This record gives sequence, C-alpha cells and structure tokens, in this order.
Amino acid sequence: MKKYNTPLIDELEKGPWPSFVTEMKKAAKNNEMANDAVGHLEKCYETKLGYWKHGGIVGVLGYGGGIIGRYSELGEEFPGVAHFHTVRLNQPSGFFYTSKALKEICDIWDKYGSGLTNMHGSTGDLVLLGTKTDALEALFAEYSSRGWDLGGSGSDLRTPSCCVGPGRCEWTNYDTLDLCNNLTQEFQDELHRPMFSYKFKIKAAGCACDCVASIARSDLSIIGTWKGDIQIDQDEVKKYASKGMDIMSEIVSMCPTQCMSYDGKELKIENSECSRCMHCITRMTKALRPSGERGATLCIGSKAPIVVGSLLSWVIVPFIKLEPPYTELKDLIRKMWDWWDDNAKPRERIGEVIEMKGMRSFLEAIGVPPQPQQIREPRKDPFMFYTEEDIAAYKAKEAEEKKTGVYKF
Amino acid sequence: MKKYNTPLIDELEKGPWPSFVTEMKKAAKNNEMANDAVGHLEKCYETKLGYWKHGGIVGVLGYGGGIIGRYSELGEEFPGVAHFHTVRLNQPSGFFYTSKALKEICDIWDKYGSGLTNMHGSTGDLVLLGTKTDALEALFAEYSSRGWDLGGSGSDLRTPSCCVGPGRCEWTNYDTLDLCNNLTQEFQDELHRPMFSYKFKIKAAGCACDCVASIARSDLSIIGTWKGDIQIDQDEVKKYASKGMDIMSEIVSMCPTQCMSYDGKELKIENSECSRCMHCITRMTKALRPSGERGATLCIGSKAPIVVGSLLSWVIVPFIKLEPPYTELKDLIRKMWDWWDDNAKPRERIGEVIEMKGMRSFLEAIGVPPQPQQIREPRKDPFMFYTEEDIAAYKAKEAEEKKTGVYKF
Amino acid sequence: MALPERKTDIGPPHYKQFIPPVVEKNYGKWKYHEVMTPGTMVHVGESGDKLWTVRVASPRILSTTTIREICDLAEKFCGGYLRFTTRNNVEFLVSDEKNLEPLKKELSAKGYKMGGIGPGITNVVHTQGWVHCHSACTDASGLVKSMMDELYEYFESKRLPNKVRLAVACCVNMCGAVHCSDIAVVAVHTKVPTINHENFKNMCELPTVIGSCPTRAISPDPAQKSVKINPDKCMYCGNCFTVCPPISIKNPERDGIAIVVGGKVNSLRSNPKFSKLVIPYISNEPPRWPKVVAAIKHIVEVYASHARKHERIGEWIERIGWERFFSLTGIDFTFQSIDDFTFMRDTLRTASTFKWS
Amino acid sequence: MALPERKTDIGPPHYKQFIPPVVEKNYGKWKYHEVMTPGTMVHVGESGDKLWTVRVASPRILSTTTIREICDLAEKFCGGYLRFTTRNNVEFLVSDEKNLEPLKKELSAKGYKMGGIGPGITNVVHTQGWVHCHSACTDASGLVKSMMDELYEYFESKRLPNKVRLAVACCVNMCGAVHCSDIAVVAVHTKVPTINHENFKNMCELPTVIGSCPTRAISPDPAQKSVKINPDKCMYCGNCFTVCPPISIKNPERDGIAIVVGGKVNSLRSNPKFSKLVIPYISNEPPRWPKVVAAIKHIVEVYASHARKHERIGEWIERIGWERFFSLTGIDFTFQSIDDFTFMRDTLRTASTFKWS
Ligand code: SRM
Ligand code: SRM
Ligand code: SRM
Ligand code: SRM
Ligand code: SF4
Ligand code: SF4
Ligand code: SF4
Ligand code: SF4
Ligand code: SF4
Ligand code: SF4
Ligand code: SF4
Ligand code: SF4
Repeated sequence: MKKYNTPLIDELEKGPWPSFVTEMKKAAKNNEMANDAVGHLEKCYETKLGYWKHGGIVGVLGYGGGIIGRYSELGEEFPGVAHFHTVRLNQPSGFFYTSKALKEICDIWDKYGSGLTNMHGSTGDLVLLGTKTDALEALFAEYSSRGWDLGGSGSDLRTPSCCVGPGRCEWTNYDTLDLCNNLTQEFQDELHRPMFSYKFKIKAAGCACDCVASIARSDLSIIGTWKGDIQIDQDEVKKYASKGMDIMSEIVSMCPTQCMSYDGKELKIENSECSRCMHCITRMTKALRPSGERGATLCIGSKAPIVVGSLLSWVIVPFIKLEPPYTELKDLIRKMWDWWDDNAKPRERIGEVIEMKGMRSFLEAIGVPPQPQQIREPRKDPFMFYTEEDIAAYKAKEAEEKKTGVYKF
Repeated sequence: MKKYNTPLIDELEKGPWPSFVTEMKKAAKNNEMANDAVGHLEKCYETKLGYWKHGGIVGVLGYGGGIIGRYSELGEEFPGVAHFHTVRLNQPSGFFYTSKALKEICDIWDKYGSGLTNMHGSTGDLVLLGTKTDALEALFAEYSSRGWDLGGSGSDLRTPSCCVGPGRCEWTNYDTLDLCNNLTQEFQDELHRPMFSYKFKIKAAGCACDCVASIARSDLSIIGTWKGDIQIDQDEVKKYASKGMDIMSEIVSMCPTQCMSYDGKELKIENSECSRCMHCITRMTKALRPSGERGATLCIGSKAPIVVGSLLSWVIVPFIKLEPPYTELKDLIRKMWDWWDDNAKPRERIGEVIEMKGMRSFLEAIGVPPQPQQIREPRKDPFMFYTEEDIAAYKAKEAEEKKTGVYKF
Repeated sequence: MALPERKTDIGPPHYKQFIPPVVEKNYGKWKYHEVMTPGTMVHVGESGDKLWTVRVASPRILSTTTIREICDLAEKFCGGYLRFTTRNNVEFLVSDEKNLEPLKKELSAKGYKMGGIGPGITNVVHTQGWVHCHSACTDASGLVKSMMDELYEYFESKRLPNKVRLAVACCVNMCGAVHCSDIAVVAVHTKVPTINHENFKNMCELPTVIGSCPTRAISPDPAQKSVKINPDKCMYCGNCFTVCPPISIKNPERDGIAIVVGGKVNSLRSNPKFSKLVIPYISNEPPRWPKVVAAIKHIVEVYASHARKHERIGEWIERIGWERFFSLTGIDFTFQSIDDFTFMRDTLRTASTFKWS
Repeated sequence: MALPERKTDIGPPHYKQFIPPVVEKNYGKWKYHEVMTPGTMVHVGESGDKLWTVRVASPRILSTTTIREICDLAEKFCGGYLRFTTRNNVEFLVSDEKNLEPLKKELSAKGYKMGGIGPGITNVVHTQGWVHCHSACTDASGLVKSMMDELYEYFESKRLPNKVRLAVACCVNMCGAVHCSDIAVVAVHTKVPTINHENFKNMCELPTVIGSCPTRAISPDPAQKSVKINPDKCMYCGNCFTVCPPISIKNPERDGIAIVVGGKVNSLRSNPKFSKLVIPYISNEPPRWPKVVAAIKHIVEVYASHARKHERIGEWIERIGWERFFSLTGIDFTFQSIDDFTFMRDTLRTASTFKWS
C-alpha cells in the first residue's frame, strides 16, 4: 500500500482535541480507499484547492436518494478515491445505539467502503464516507437485510431528526423520539424517491431549548410547548437561593415578559403573561415545572442563505397536540407538500415559495386561520390584497352593527 | 352669488373642534371661488367621489415649482373651482409671524384667490388654496415684492422646515431656525427649478424629540445631539421626587441603555453608555442638562410607502458640528445630489436609490467612512462584495501582522 | 393700478423679523419650561425672562377672516407676535404675564379651543382630501373634524400616559405622518384600476407606468399601445393612476378606510417605529365616519387603561405583545395584517414564544 | 458468498431496541438533572432512578477502529448502551453508579476527552470540506481541530457566561449551523466565476443557472449558447457553480474565511437570532488557520469578561450595542458589515441614539 508523506495534515494530529487525521490514518492502515483519501487530503492542503467533481447521480435500485456520488479529478494519482461516494444511513431516533448494532455497521462498512464515517451528518444521518459505485447494491442488501435503510438526499424528504427528549430529558412536551420515528416510517416513499422541487427537512425538539436546532435548520420545525401554568416548588427555590443563585438578576430580571417576581422568599409567576421561553425552568429545573396540556408549535421554512438569505422558521400553528398516530400533523404535512408542489419553481424551498406567494395562500391551503401568534408585528405598508369575500364579510359585519348598534372591530 | 344647500358638510359645523367647513363658509361670504368650493365639496360628500383632475403644469415665469395646478371636472357646475390652483409660499423658519405680515398676506390673497389657506401644509409651506392661472403672475409680483417667495413642488428641493429650537426650547443642540433659513437661501435655484429625479426634503430638529418629524418625513434628516455628559442638579432631582415623581419607574427603568441609577437620594448616569435618547432630560428638564460639544446626526432617506414601503432615515454621519456658514453640510448635500443624479431613475427618491446601489456606493461618493453607528446590526448573509483594493488591504494587514506578530482584527 | 416689481429667488423673509423681543433676548438660552395647563406653558430663560405660550386648536384650513381675527388678538395681547406649530396649531406668544389671563379669557369668549400641550392628543397631521386633491379617496378634513370632536377632552383637559399622535391620509401616498403615528387612518382603494386605452398613448409614458407598480402587476399591451394589469398582483395602491390620468381607480362603494397603530417619530426610550395595520377596512362614511371614530376612541381608551406612564402606544404594545393588543381591544385579526409585501420576513414570528391571547 | 435479501422502505431500526433499561423504565418521566462536571451529568427520574451520562469529544470523522473501541467501552461499563448528540459528541449512558468512575478513568487513560456540558464550548457543528465536498473552498475538519485545540479549556473545564455554539461551513451553502451560531466561520470566494462555454450547453440548464443567482448577475449569452456574468453584480456566492459544473470559482490565493457572531437557536430570554458578519476576510491558511483561531479566541475572551451570567453572545451584544462590540473587540468596521443585500433596510440604524464607541 502506497505510503504518503503528509507533513501538513500531520500538524493536525497535534493538540488536545481528537484528530480527524488520526482517524483517517487509522482507517488507512488496512484500507486502500482511506489511504488514498489521506494522500488526497494532503494534496488539498498543499494546493489550497479541492479536487472533487460535482456529484454524479448514483444510487441503489428503486431509490433516488441516500447516496451522494463523489468522484475525484485526481483519480489517476489517487485511484482509491476515483469513486468515493457517501452513503447516508438513516440514524435511529435520538442517535441511540447498542455496541452490537454499531459493530455490525462497522463490519459491513469495512467490507465495502473506506472504513471512514461521520457520526453524524448535520441533517442527522449516519454518514459512511467513501465507497465505489459497484459496491452499492451489495452494501445496501447487507444493511437493509439487517434492518438499516438509507436516509434522504436530493429533492426529497430529508432524514427527520429529533432531540433526545423523553429518552433523557425532563423538559420534553411530547415524545420526540417516537414522532421522529413515526414520521420517518410514514413518509418512506417521499424520503427515498425525490419528487419535490427541492429538499424538505423536519426536525423535532421537545421544548424551546431546541436542542436539534429545528427553528434554524428544518423546513418544518416542531417545537414542544405547554398550555398550563408553571408549577413552583418554593422549597427548591429556597435551596437554589441558599446555594448562591441570585434569583433577581439571574432569573426574574432575565424573564423576557417580566412576569416573575421574587420578594427574597417566594417566587411568583404571572402565568398568563409567560411566553414559555424556558429560561427560568432551565435554571431552576428542580423548582419549576410546566403543567397542563402538552403539545408543540409548528413553524415553517428555515434554511441556509442561498438564494435570498437565511430564513428562520415562521410560526404557523401556535399549538398542536402530538399523540400517535399523529393524524392531524400528517394531514397538515401532506397539504403543505401539495401546495408547495403547485407553486414552487425547481430548487425553491417551501419558505422561499411562501415569501413569493404570501402566507395567506399557504395558510388557506393547509386550512389554518390567521392568528396574531403567527406574527411578530402586523404589516407596515398599506398595500393589502382583499378578496371579494373579504369585502363582502366586512360589509356584512357593518350591516350587522347598524342593527345591533354595537361595533365589532 | 349662488347659495348652495349643504346638509352633509353642515354636519361638520357641529361639535367642539374648530370647523374647516365654517372656515370655508366664512371665505365664501364674499368670494365666488370659495363659495363654489363649498358646493363642490358638498357634492363630493354626496357622491363619495373626488372631482379634481390630475394637476396640470402651471407656474410663474422662470420657476418650475411652487404652484400645484388643479382643475375640476365639474367646471361648468362650479365655475369658481374650474381653476383652483394651490400656491405654496415658503414659510419663515419656525412658523413665526407678526400680525402685520400675516395681514398683508391675507390682503393679497383676498385680491387674487379664494381666501382659503392651509396654515400650514405638511411639508411646511404656507399654502394658499385656490386661484386661477391668469392671476399667478400678478400674485407672485405682489408677494415677492413684499419679501415672500414660493416654496417647492415637483421634482425639486422641497421647502425645508425645522422645529422652533432656539426660539423657544431649552433642548436644542444647534440653531435650527438659522440653519433652515440658511439652507433655504443657499439652495434657491434647486428649490424653484425642478432638476432632480424626484422630490428632496430637508427637516431640521434640535434634538431627539424630533418635533418636526424629520426622521420620518425628510430625505435629509438633521437631528441635534451632543457629545458631553448630562449634568445633574441633585437638588432639582429631589424636588421632582418630592413632587411625587417615581424616579425609579418613570426614569431609571425607562432608560433604554439602563445607564442610570438612583438610590432614593442621588441620581447617577453612566454617560459613556447613554445613547442620548432624551427621555430622562425631557421628564426632568430642571434637573438634567446635556453639556459639551453640540451638533447633529445626519440621516438619509425617509419617505412615504410608495413604491416599496415607507422608509425611516438611516444614520450616515453620526456627528457634525453645525455653525454658520455650514460649509461642511452644504458640501455634503451637493455630493449627495450629484450621486443621486448619477444613479436615480425618474421618480426614485434618494433612499430608494441607496437601497438599489448599496450604502457603500453612497457613502464613498460623499466621502464618509463606514462606522458601526450607521447600522443597527451587521449584515446577516455572506453575500459580500470586495473590491480588489479591499482584498489588497486585508492581505497587506496580514503581511504586517506576520512581521509584528500581533493581529489587528 | 400698476403691479410692484417682481423679485425671484429671494427665499422666505428672515424669521428674526418675526420673533418677539423676549425671544430675541433669550434666543438659544432657554433654561426650562413648565406646562401650566394643556393649553398654556411657560418657558424660562437663563436670564430669568419668561415667555408664555397659549396654544389654540386650528382646523388648518383657515379663512383670511379668521387669520385676521387671530392677528387682532395677537396685537392686543402679544405685541402682534404669534407662531404656528409643526402640527398646525396656533401659538400666541405672551411676553407680559399681565396679558396671559385676559388673552385666555377672550380666546374662550370667542370660542377658540386651548389645549394640545403635554401627554394628551393634539392636532391631527392631515392632508387635502376632497377639498383639493385629485388623488383623494376620502376627505381628510372631515375625518379630522369627526375624530377630534370625539377625542376633544384629550386635547383640552384629560391626560394620557403619553402623547398620542394622530394622522389622516386620503390616499396611500400618505402625505403627512400616517406611516409613523400612534394611531392613523389611511383611505384605500379595493378594486383593480380600469384603463382608458384610447388616451393612454398620448397621456402616459409606458416605462414610468410600469415602474410605478410596487408589485409589478403592470405589463405592456402592445396590441392596444397601452398596458394591462394582472388582477392577482394588483393591491390597488393607485400609483399607476398617479402617474397616468387615463387609469382610474376610484369607487365610491368600495373605497374604504384602514387603521394603523403603534408608530412613533422621536427616539426617546425606543427607536422610531412605523405604524402597523390593525383594521384593514371600514366603509367610507362621510360626513361623520362613525365607525372609524369609534374604533380610534376605543383604541385610545384601551391604551389609557393599560399602558404605563410615558409609554407611547407602540411601546406599550411591544411590551405586551401584538397578540395581547388584539385580545385586549377585541379587534379581529385578519389576513390583511399579515405582511405579504417585499419585507414580510422581518414581521413574521420566528420563535415559539408568545402569549396564548 | 450469497448476499442476504435486500429490503426497501423499512426505515431506520426502532430506537427502543437501543435504549437502556433505565431509560425504558423512566421514559418521559424524568424529574431533573444535575451537571456534575463539564463531562458528566446525572438525570433523575420521578422513580428516583438515575442515569449518568459521560460526554466525550468526537472529531465526527470516526474510523471503524475507533467506533469499535468506543463500543467495547460501552460494553464494559454501560451494558453496551451509548448515544451520539446533535452536535456529534459521544455519550456513554451509565445505569450503575459503580461504573461511573472506572469508565471515566479508562476514558482518560485511553486519551478520550470528556466535557462539553453546561455553559462552555462543546463540539463544533461543521461540514465536509476538502475531505468530501466538491464545493468546499477550505477544509472544515481542519478548522474545527485548530479552533478546538485552542479553545479546549472551555470544553473540558473553564466556564463561560453561557453556552457558546461554534460552527464551520466550507462554503456559503452553509451546511450546518453557521447562520445561527454564537461564533462561526464560513469560507468565501472573492472573485467572479469563469465559464467554460464549450461545456455549458450540454451540462447546464439555462433557466436554472440564471435563477440560481441571488443578485441577478447572470444573463443569457445567445452568441455562445451560454451565459455571461455581470461582474458588478456578482458577489461570488458560487451558487451558479453549484448548479452548473462548467462554471468554476475556486481560487487558492483569493478564497478566504469570514467570521460571523451573535447567532442563537433557542428561544430562552430572547428570540433566535442570525449570526452577523464582523470580520469579512482572513486568508485561507491551512493547516492551522492561525488568524482565524486567534480571532475566535479573542471574541470569546472579550465576551467572557464583559457579558452577564446567562447572556449568550448575541444577547450581550444587543444589550451593549454593536458599536460597543466593535470598540471592545477592536475589530475594524468595514463596508462588508453594512448590509447591501435585499433586506438591508431592517439592518440600518434609524435613530440618532447610539453610543459614540
Ligand atoms: C453531509 C452534509 C454536511 C456534513 O458534513 O454534515 C451536507 C453536505 C452537502 N450539502 Fe448540505 N449537507 C448537510 C446538511 C446541510 C444542512 C444542515 C442541516 O440539514 O441541518 C444545511 C442547512 C440547512 C438547510 O437545509 O438549508 C445544508 C444546506 C445545503 C445547501 C443549501 C440549501 C439551501 O436551500 O440553502 C446545499 C446546496 C444544494 O442543495 O445544492 C447543500 C448541498 C450539499 C452537498 C450535496 C453539495 C453538493 O452539491 O454536492 C454536500 C454534499 C457533500 C458530500 O460530498 O457529502 N447543503 N446542508 C450534511 C448532510 C449529512 C446528513 O445527511 O446528515
Ligand atoms: C399639500 C400636501 C398635503 C397637505 O395637505 O399638507 C401634499 C399634497 C400632495 N402631495 Fe404630498 N403633500 C404634502 C406633503 C407630503 C408629505 C409630508 C411631508 O412632506 O412632510 C409626504 C410624505 C413624506 C414624503 O415625502 O415621502 C408626501 C408624500 C407624497 C407622495 C409620495 C411620495 C413618495 O415618494 O412616496 C406623493 C406622490 C407623488 O409625488 O406623486 C405626493 C403627492 C402629492 C400631490 C402633489 C398629489 C398630486 O399628484 O397632485 C398632492 C397635491 C395636493 C394638492 O392639490 O395640493 N405626496 N406629501 C403637503 C405639501 C404641503 C406643503 O408644501 O407644505
Ligand atoms: C411646538 C412643537 C414644535 C414646533 O416647532 O412647532 C413642539 C414643542 C414641544 N415639544 Fe414636541 N413639539 C411639537 C411637535 C412634536 C412632534 C412632531 C409631530 O408630532 O409630528 C414630536 C414627535 C412625535 C412622535 O414621537 O411621534 C414631538 C415629540 C416630543 C416629545 C417626545 C414625546 C415622547 O414620546 O415622550 C417631547 C418630550 C415631552 O413630551 O416631554 C416633546 C417636547 C416638546 C416641548 C416640551 C419642548 C420644549 O421644551 O419646548 C414643547 C412643548 C410640549 C408639547 O407641545 O407638549 N416633543 N413633538 C410641536 C407642537 C405640535 C403641536 O401643535 O402639538
Ligand atoms: C445532548 C443534547 C441533545 C441531543 O439530543 O443530543 C442536549 C442536551 C441538553 N441540553 Fe441542549 N442539548 C444539545 C444541543 C443543544 C442545541 C443545539 C445546537 O447547539 O446545535 C441547543 C441550541 C443552541 C442555541 O441556542 O444556539 C441547545 C440549547 C440548550 C439550552 C439553552 C441554552 C441557553 O441559551 O440558555 C439549554 C438550557 C441550559 O443550558 O440550561 C439546554 C439544556 C440541555 C440539557 C440540560 C437538557 C436536559 O435536561 O437534559 C441537556 C444537557 C445540557 C448540556 O449539554 O449542556 N440546551 N442544546 C445536545 C448536546 C450537544 C452537544 O453535544 O453539546
Ligand atoms: S430540546 Fe428541550 S426537550 Fe429536547 S433535549 Fe433539549 S431541553 Fe430536552
Ligand atoms: S418561561 Fe420565560 S417567560 Fe415564562 S416565566 Fe420563565 S423566564 Fe419568564
Ligand atoms: S425637537 Fe427638540 S429642540 Fe426642537 S423643539 Fe422639539 S424638543 Fe425642542
Ligand atoms: S438620555 Fe436616554 S439613554 Fe441617556 S440616560 Fe437619559 S434615558 Fe438613558
Ligand atoms: S394623501 Fe393622497 S390624496 Fe391626500 S393629499 Fe396626499 S396625494 Fe392627495
Ligand atoms: S394600483 Fe398599484 S398595484 Fe395596482 S396596478 Fe396600479 S400600481 Fe400596480
Ligand atoms: S458547506 Fe458547502 S462545501 Fe461544505 S459541505 Fe456544504 S456544500 Fe459542501
Ligand atoms: S457566483 Fe453567485 S453572485 Fe456570482 S454569478 Fe454566480 S450565482 Fe451570481
């Protein structure tokens, strides 16, 4: 096996943080592909240039997504990376594994690929880095027969992801793990066979901490919340205070709605004013607990800056209960896709289309009424559209008012 | 003289607020034009329609601005308003008058027009409502010979306006009255002879109270401010307190930068943190006074919503001293107009052009460097332009750093 | 009789000819002021000199008759000195305390209304309307009169948490202050304009007309040497009509009034703010616009009973949240309040944190 | 050897197969947690059961060799149970307190790094870079390694006012979290792309290419059956290159790194925020990117010494103002930081209220 001299990337084996170069070299010990990947990377560092070609379309029979085709311009010099495709394995909800399962994944990967992985990709997949086109079918047979399927890529539903939620967190407002798994199973066809105008991502977080960055990185962001009051255990409050927490400055004065008060003994919350931001709860988890109805807020559209600047997801459904079989949510998602389908140009994310066509068109299509919770502030300009029905409705209201003598604004 | 029956607008003579209808009728008593204006208005109320035609171009010899041509579609029915042009007289700074001057204005107006006025128009002019084309030259001769000139209209410099400032206000940071008068005199040609791509408005306010709404209603907003500390008269503070002012809730906690503190006796201000918003000063005018260097902040671009939504003016020069002959400001204004001229399409306000071409192009043209005071926050997307010079400069800096071993970020 | 000789480019008379001696003397050297009543305040110079101001409501449309009457009063009590405000009130400038009460007495005797100073409601910045503008889809002066009759107590005596600035515009050109007022009304069209293709070619410039449309709804119609309007994109702003007479958009039964709130101009406490749309449509009902007036009064009263001292309407709303504003006022939240124009992205909510009502 | 039979559309294995008994038992019934050290926390169920978590740094690129080693450790101390985090750390799930210290001992013996929990710096969300992406204009993993070596103390022990989330993207597609991170770096091009017109017609779709340009810099070039790029409008985003291989934009000497700060994802205290540009260009300097690393460390330290407890970087900056951020850090304010893209209007200052520095 060719031994590469890699002075530059060797620099990245020094220092306390675990080194990806060391990982690549470990894999390179007994893997040609990984070995050439090491040489190939050193070359990039040397020339400050990348040598990968645009991804060609490769995949497994009957699927359109799941594999990212990757070829090097330097196939001659580094035959091991002439083909170097990525396989996206759909991770289990919450990234839970047993050693047995993981080792099995490794065994198969060593057999067909570079022995290099990403645990995990930014979308959530278990990413296997680097294999050849002719290995794909066999590899897929081995994984799928052992219960592993591919994740999404291209213009399809991308692999849904979620926070650890009920698996290890006291704050979750719904079963993020089950919802993520359930939706993934429900939409297998949309996930494997690109039929959308562009990618569509779903991320499920159990509370406003949003530990899976759903509001920033998923077209559909599902963020847990509750409807009842925050219950206060005053004894625990005292303990926090006695342990040195400055409740006024750390909690009360940082409450965005200013709905808390503390007299040095008792902590009070004006719950109707609370926006459920989670700050106080996370800082006093033993003292404060949400109560009452649990569910989530649905937001739509977040994405990276291409083409017209990054978007954060916009609130569309202030509150939805989330219990198996999640029928209401699934129907909503299908309606969203239908509307998107009818209105999108190629490579337009759903958020971009909403910007083009307006929130009204979208909300009407999915059957959600306008609510002030959907906006930060009302429109600033007088350039409003009215349907004939709108005007008719306003006139009818006025006629009614003339009768009753009471105005309904 | 025809007597009109006006049941509808008569309703507007009832109630405590002074009635414009009463005013119109007063004028109508001995003025045909005003009389027909009354009948004409009743007709509008009856049919819920306006009958004025688009303004034709009328004016006085050698001027392009100052008169708004106005003709009624109902010239037959209401001959007195067949022609009903508006004359914009340039108001004196601060709207100060003597009875003598005002009466003279009235005498001339009764001779040539409807006897109806707007004291004043929204831009600031003394507006004379309704005269005929053939009266314009004579009217202008009479006014101008007595020291009155026309204001702006059309695509020219509009009549500058200012707050009362030094004339009656303790808070002004420069002489708003003199600046307004001085600029109006300096730019007579631009004011009377439309040569711009659209209107350009200047409003001068002595402090952040902005009593002339400059930041919202002028292309160039001049807002007074200061550089020194706020001086505190603690005895006066005590008096406010003893008179029942809740200094904590009304002043300290409403300070946007949270730079004030009050221990029940002494009021303190962390001046370096103060943003000079004026809240505390206006509420405790006897106790608090700005000190140090005085001047203004220049902002650009505010306008009404047509075409792409309203704009508030943007800070371009954080601080400029304003003393006669105001040379620096005048040079800046001329550079702004040159850049606007070079870059605007017809009917594009300067703010709209800055949005199209970018703030950099504008600031470089007027010779102002980039400063964080110009922005609320930096850009959010990575879509930046770099000139060859920019990159060269960054590289030079890095070369320098390599030498010194110290980074300059 | 021969005309005097015309002059040009002389500009306005110098204001110093018009300021009273006490102002001349204390010019730029004022120390403080005190609001004595909603209609009277006194400014004190570092010299100790005092200037009393009596502010009087004006309908802004003034006949020369009334102006002369005002001048007579100024002569009698103010040495002939007076001024107007940036919101079109009249201010009598009294240098001699002896004249203050007599002036006020005579003003009320003659029916003049004093007020507008301090935390209340002062004159309404407004526009021409049917009185003088071709673009008007309602009358501005009539709306102002109807509003102020109803809100009069807030001008004359009753106080509010802070100033409430009102404005009226008779079309979306919004001459005046509608876009940054505490509460404002703007008249709107609600139907797509019609075009007289005959006159188009001689009276309009194609590029200007096409460029005038904020939503790019207008495209050339070569066949007719004119333009066509895409009804799905048109939001009836009327800008095409402004630049091209053969386009007409007025419609007596459909033209209406929209109400916006929460704007602000000054920078005290919080930055200047635009007004935001809360009531998208009320029928245009001259001569008294009862529903418009009732809506404004209602908003003022809810503000008065909920805001903290010194909070402007927009500041109060931002503290409690817009969702709370709608629930407190009981105003229906409609699709029109959701921005769908170019800059919607910064008006939509991007957090799961809000109030349920 | 015959292949097993392939299955399709089975989705991922059900996660319940992979959760330890204690999680199964306390599923959704957790009561609270305590952070014991930056690398260890314990979650307590309503049942009183406890689950200890030991979090270990991962370079994200893992060889099967290392994964197996991790598995062996999980078997020895955690009944084989482990998980990964949304930021790519490894979490050992310990059900039996006896195993906690031995696990930690063996982890350090083997050189694993524990940390990342609580108010400090955890793993960096990043992307493929030269390791695997054709679009990369730098290497992501190398940048992360260089940054974390320097910031390591904040992972392992040292605390900050709150979490500081870092991200790296190797091009403006920004796979990952750059657009909403406390501090992030994104690699940028700085030169207008060149086009191989020969290949254009067979490899690219004209409308897609034209539509790909955020600034409408691309127009058809019928002569060459290709497109042309307006150099004044192009800001080098590379999106045209993404959709059309014959367009090339890479340039080793000119490609560089930009640094953005102040982003945030969660809704605690304040709404989620986008990251904002503060340093527009630093030369791309593999293998260690010394200036990029120094800049990030500098910002972290200024934040550490000025922010209030619980304030995220963006929250701290919004409290003190961006002008103050620039003066405190001494970072040059450049034209690049002034937004000139579509949405500039809501980023410019519309008030005379700011700090002088
Ligand atoms: C592998 C991964 C980065 C990583 O190292 O983790 C990745 C890699 C690529 N992304 Fe991504 N994206 C990955 C997560 C993301 C994310 C983050 C997320 O999903 O949470 C984003 C930002 C959020 C979003 O979706 O907007 C992201 C926004 C993009 C974009 C811009 C899309 C947009 O609408 O702005 C592109 C451009 C494109 O689609 O052509 C892109 C394109 C790509 C391509 C396919 C570039 C290309 O055309 O070949 C990259 C393939 C690299 C390779 O050879 O494997 N990738 N991409 C992530 C997927 C792994 C996984 O499945 O788990
Ligand atoms: C008279 C006045 C309203 C009033 O009753 O006070 C007025 C009246 C007209 N304005 Fe205005 N504007 C008047 C102040 C304003 C203001 C307020 C200000 O200046 O502080 C604005 C908003 C600020 C701004 O400039 O953006 C204003 C924004 C407009 C616009 C929209 C311009 C834009 O760029 O958005 C138009 C449309 C146009 O220019 O064609 C307009 C157009 C008009 C026209 C000329 C409509 C037309 O095409 O005929 C109106 C003539 C009415 C008439 O017959 O006299 N007027 N106009 C104000 C001028 C009096 C004076 O000189 O003192
Ligand atoms: C006379 C006038 C200036 C002029 O040159 O004509 C004026 C005069 C004063 N203003 Fe003003 N303001 C005048 C229009 C304005 C405007 C412009 C407008 O409304 O279009 C504003 C900005 C409004 C806005 O923010 O939307 C304005 C915002 C203020 C403020 C800030 C109020 C607040 O939000 O806290 C103060 C401070 C205060 O009220 O203590 C102020 C304070 C004052 C003081 C106390 C200044 C002084 O020491 O003399 C003056 C008397 C108080 C009063 O009227 O309540 N003035 N003031 C204007 C009277 C209009 C009228 O007839 O009522
Ligand atoms: C394990 C993980 C979820 C998972 O499913 O993998 C997780 C777990 C926890 N998060 Fe998180 N968060 C995790 C990613 C996130 C993310 C997503 C991200 O960074 O991309 C966020 C949003 C970041 C942002 O806002 O930009 C996140 C924002 C929070 C916050 C809010 C912090 C703040 O701004 O105040 C809390 C509350 C707290 O820190 O007390 C929190 C709290 C927690 C708690 C205490 C929840 C609990 O009771 O178990 C967990 C351990 C605390 C810790 O790690 O410091 N978690 N947390 C993720 C660990 C990533 C890592 O390896 O370090
Ligand atoms: S998002 Fe909320 S529920 Fe989910 S892990 Fe984070 S803190 Fe727990
Ligand atoms: S959750 Fe947030 S808003 Fe509600 S009380 Fe706690 S800190 Fe305040
Ligand atoms: S703007 Fe300032 S200086 Fe001018 S009148 Fe108003 S308060 Fe006085
Ligand atoms: S002027 Fe404004 S910012 Fe300055 S101290 Fe007074 S209230 Fe605070
Ligand atoms: S708002 Fe419209 S209708 Fe009213 S005066 Fe201005 S342009 Fe004319
Ligand atoms: S009314 Fe306004 S939106 Fe409609 S076509 Fe004319 S300009 Fe365009
Ligand atoms: S950020 Fe750009 S270069 Fe990096 S992985 Fe994503 S697409 Fe590729
Ligand atoms: S690099 Fe970006 S901006 Fe430049 S032409 Fe290509 S797509 Fe347009």
